[in-house]
Amino acid sequence: MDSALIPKGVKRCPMWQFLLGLGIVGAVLAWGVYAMLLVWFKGLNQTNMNDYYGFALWIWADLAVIALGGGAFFSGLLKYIVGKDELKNIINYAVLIGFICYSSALLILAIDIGQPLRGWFIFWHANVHSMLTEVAFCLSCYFAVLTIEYIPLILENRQLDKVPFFHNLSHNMHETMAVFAATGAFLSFFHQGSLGGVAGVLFGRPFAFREGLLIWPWTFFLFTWSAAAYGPCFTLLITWITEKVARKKLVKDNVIELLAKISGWMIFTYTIAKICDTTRWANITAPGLGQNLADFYTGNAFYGYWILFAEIILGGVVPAIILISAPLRKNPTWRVTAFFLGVMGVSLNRWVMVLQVMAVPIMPFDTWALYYPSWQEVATTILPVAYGIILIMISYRYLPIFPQEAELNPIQEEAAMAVEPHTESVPDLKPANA
Amino acid sequence: MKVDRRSFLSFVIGGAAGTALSPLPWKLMDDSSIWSQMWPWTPVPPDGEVVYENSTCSLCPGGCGISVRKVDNRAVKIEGRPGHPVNDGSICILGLSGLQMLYGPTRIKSPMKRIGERGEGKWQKISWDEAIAILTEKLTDIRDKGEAHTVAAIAGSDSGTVPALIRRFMTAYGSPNFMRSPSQRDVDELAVKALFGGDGRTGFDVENADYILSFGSGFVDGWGSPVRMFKAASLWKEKNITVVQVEPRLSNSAAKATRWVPLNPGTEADLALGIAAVLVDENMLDTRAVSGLGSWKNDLLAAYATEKVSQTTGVAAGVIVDLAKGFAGANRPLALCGRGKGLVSGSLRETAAVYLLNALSGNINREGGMWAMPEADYIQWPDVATDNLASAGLVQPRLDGAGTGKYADARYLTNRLADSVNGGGPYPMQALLVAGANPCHDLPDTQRVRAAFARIPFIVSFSSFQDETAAMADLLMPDHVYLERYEDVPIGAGLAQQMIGLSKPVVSPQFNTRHLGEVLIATAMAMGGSIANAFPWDDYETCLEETLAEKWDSLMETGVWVQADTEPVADTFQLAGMDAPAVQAEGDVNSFPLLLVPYDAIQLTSGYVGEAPFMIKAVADTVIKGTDGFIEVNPQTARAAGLAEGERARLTTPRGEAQVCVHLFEGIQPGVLAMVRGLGHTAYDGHLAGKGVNINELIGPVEDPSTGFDAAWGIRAKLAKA
Amino acid sequence: MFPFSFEWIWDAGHIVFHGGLWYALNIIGIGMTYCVIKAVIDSTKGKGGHGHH
Amino acid sequence: MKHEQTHGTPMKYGMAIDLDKCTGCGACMVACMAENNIPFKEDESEKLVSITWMRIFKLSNGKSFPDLDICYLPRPCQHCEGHGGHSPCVSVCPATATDYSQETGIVSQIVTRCFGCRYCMGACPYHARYFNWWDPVWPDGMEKYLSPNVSPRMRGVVEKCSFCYHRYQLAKNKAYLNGGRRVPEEAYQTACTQACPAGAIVFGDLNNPEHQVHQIVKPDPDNGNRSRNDRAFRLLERTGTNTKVYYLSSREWVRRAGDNYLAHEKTGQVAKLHH
Repeated sequence: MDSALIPKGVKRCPMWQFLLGLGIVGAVLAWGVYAMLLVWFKGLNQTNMNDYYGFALWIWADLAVIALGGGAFFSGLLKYIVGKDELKNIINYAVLIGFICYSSALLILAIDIGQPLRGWFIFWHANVHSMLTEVAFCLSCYFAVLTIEYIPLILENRQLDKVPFFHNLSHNMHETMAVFAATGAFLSFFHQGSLGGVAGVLFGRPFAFREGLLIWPWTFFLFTWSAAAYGPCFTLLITWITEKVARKKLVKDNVIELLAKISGWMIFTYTIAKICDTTRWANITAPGLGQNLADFYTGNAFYGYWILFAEIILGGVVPAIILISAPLRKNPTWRVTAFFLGVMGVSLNRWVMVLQVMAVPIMPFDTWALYYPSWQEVATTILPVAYGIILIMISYRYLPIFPQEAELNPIQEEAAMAVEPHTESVPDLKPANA
Repeated sequence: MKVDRRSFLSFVIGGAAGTALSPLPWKLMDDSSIWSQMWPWTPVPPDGEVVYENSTCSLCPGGCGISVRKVDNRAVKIEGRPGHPVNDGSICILGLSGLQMLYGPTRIKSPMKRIGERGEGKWQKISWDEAIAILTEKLTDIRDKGEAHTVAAIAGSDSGTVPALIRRFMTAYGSPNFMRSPSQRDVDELAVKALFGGDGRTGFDVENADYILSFGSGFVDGWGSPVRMFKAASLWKEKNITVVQVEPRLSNSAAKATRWVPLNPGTEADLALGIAAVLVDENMLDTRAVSGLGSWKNDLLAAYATEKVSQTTGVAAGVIVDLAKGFAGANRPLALCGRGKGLVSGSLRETAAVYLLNALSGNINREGGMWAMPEADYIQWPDVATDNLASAGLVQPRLDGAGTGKYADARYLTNRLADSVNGGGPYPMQALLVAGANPCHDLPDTQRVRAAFARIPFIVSFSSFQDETAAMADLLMPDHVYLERYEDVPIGAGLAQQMIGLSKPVVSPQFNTRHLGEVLIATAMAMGGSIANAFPWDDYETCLEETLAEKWDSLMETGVWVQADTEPVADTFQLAGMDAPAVQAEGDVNSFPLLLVPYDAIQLTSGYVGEAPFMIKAVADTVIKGTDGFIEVNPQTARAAGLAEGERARLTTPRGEAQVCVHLFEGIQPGVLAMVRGLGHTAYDGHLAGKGVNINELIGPVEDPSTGFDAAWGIRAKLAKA
Repeated sequence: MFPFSFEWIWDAGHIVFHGGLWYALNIIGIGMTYCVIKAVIDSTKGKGGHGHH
Repeated sequence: MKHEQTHGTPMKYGMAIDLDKCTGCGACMVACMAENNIPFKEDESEKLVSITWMRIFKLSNGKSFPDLDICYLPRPCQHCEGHGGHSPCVSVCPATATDYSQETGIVSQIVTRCFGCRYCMGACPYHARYFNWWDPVWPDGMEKYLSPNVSPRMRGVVEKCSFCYHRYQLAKNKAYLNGGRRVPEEAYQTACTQACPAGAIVFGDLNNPEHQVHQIVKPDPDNGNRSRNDRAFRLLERTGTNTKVYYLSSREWVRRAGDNYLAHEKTGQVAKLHH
């Protein structure tokens, strides 16, 4: 039915299967959209946020998707600037995941602010001292870069590519991609860092506050670093999931292992830096403000020392060791475990830097404030996930995302020709594979 | 024209680019942000000429001067009036909330008659003429049957021209049953009569005292004239004088005191007499003003030996001696009594014992001491010439029994009203007029009060608000609120001076309400005869102006009139009232192992008006959360009952039971529970109704055998997991 | 964002921040303009389309 | 943090709140609500979504009966100066909707420019900032008492105590009309100060030695504006927020409750201020 749009040399699931999958995810999306409209029309009273939790689930989701989307800028940096050419086989997918992550982040921000119609004041009346201003500018600019990186991929669709202008545009954009990638890396460095700075500059909150370099607190650098380290983990994890769903190999192991190894070393160095930072904070910064670790990790029902362990050891040291060690890295089970732990670790870090910051009492006579999200918050947070899946489904079906797919999954031309009309009438009992 | 794919795409892309580059999106973006800055549903208060109007607040007996800021004809803010002798520019939380009452949706906006079942809330708006006609007809009917005495009236106060008009109306009509909401004023007046031999009240020169011994008086919880007391408490801090607060619970007053002496609830009189005994024993007294002490000394020493008092009160013997020495050692010591805000009539024994301490320290009618103030006497109206029907009614006994037999000394025993109506009285009540009072919420044992109200065939409420009593009425004749009317406000409330404040209409009446004074005059006119003759004024304002006579001009100008020199009731203190038995808490210790005591909070009103939304907003979440009301429990007691902070529990007393939430509080003795007074409204709107528990549902009046007054300070209780 | 906004001041913070911002914006803008113009020129020259690379 | 045109020495409005006198009665809270058109809902017992520019905290010494002691602490916006006007909230607001005035030392909040990101709320350790989670709705008729001096805020923006800035503007206009250059002490007082029945709040210019607040606080500019009064302390002084609301208490446990201390540290003895 849509075979004319499907890239040459690859096989895709039948249309009905595709639509069924789209329908299921679309239902989740609709639920999220309903919650989003509730929030927009009725206001933020639809959430469980309060005056102690001005930042909550959404900001965590924002920070987390931006960290996880860091795979795009970092693989771009590695491919276009450092010159790791093998990565061209995964860069498309990294860009797509990045695009999804960043567009999701912008959408969540648009839901999160109390006056979305005035959201553009952040640009118009920019306060250059605010980390959030820096985030907003760099985020939007980098989103533009990601769009620029994603456009050629769209233009490579079999039909669009037939249009000479689109073909040339795509070609030219590929040619200049290094410039965009460099700009993207520059912008990413700042907005990832600024997101770290968001918590680090809160000098009224000893739990979040960090000293630093010039105007940037240490969290600035830690966030950039961790995004570069864990972003590829997420790209690889999603690639692995896609392969499982598509039931075929899409990227060659050497590419996966290269990126996994780089990610491993990045996580390793990041974790050392994070341990240094935590040690300094626990022994110098916080005590200088009259607080110690017990003030932050005891006296409440949820936040205990376990969270430090889970973030730094389980989410840092363990995946770093797995990915650095060649035998473990080459073992798919271990490797995927490491990806999963890494993603968990960085997400937990973002959680701590948003939610725990809000939870810890600061004035000695204040109390811990715990929070759980409302269904509207949960739905609007799942909304981007559904949107991401849909975008991946469509992109995978119609765009040549994985350059190695055809080579890894050769199909006989005649068989394909014979099968295609057939599948339209006979129900395929196999599960959906796209 | 053939549209091919290429030209279509060009059209779409070109169109999008063109729109984006045109000013349109930018203009829309800007417009939407401007629109979001002035949403039509967010009110924009109109500007106008600003003026300040001076008046007097009568929301509590405090009598503060207020200055109301107006923008054109809207009152926008109430502030304290600078230079006023009571509050000098300061104001309390209740006074500040007045405009929410003035403009609030729970005002009764017109006279109304009941058309549904009683309490059902179905009303029909009627005209004032019709309302007065209904009232006149009903009252005439009863009177013509020779049953004028079966009509009763309850007012919030008995001083000032409006209560005097009600009383005069009752007299001319022929009923002895004028009543006043109970308060510590009851026992205070009785004590002044018993101890000083004349009619009056006490006044306390708190500003000039240099040692304060307070027996549970909430000097920063709304006792006396609240703002004046707040100021005094700060003055005490500045002068660094010793303030001792004796009470079972760490109230805000206890926390402000230099020293908090917790004692067993209800044993204040014992402690006061124990201290008196130490003073006598150690001869640390000034007996000049006390008569009859000689023979009584030995009885006192025998009955109140320090060790014994220590056992009764739970206060260490050393502390009792300490307090006695501190009190005697000060130049101008002053002892205060009346628990919390003084909302309960109280025990004569306790009051007399505390006043005795003042007498023994020689501070009667002295600077920094306790004054026996005479009653204000500016209302000099000719006596009512009663006709036969009235005279016959007036000689009947009162429904509450006050003034006769064993209650000879009591003026009003409003606490006995419910029992009287429920069958214990000399005759049934046929009609009740209620003004400035909300007995269906404020009287103890509310269930019984409501049962009594259900039996009264005809009830008229003059309330400005849809309160619990108005809900039980048959006829609503809403009064103006204080910001809409003229009224004299005689200020008692523990002041050591005679003062009258003037309330002036700050804004014109917001609804179809009418001044109670006017309604009384109009009704009297309609009833005619001797009743009409008793009201020789054209309207209330004339009555007020004539009554205040030479004070009128200065009151109009300054808003307050202060009597230069007041002759005290008497200078000699006669011993009396202290041999009465102690008032015990109701209930059996075995079934009810705990004690429940009410406490007063300044964030809640002390009178008949319901709390404004602002006040409820200032109440802590450990007092009300959602609609749950809290009780304070010592953690030890809570642990024994298996209860944790915030947990729901069932609180049972001999009078009732309620679901409450537990708030752990180390400021209360184990075994004692405390609950704030004033919550649990069933009337008013969602900003107030249903929040917390009305402690009056759990507590009943306990009669002081020597006076008949309600002297309940608590009730036995039990607490279990809900 | 622009010097005519009333909160704008000519201090180091504004210059560095907005300098960086406008620099990045310009690169993106110029880069894209270049790509589009070149694509238009290439297309008029008859390059691109089916099978070409 | 824009430097405005100022005549003469800049003012630094601040407060001294005597906790020995404060009774926790709530008059300041309600005076503030009435003055500043603060909305209310049917249920205001959920304090984390209840707008109270002035809020009273109840402090306890943590002891058991009968040694328990309590103290109330009214908390308006502390109008932090931070370092050179970089108060925690001003420096984080992305849209310059809150600003530190070098002329008055007042931290402003421009609600029509705020787009509700709530970063400032996260930055403020005093929880002095409140978000309008709901549209403000006054019960029928009650909108009559709204003051034209302070616009009611729309849903979705952050608001906070302004030290009754509109009163400053009125007083300033009046002073200029009368030919004076400066606003006299008594001409500009906040609603809470004016209402407080205990007289616990003293408000004025901390820079002006003639003002009572200066005489009480005796700020030490060489030591981060710390007070030279032994009874005085500031909330979380160690974080370097450099607040302009000073508290006074004769009780050490109260002064210690105003800041975080490690077990061995002495109350008020931590010399080094952060930043």
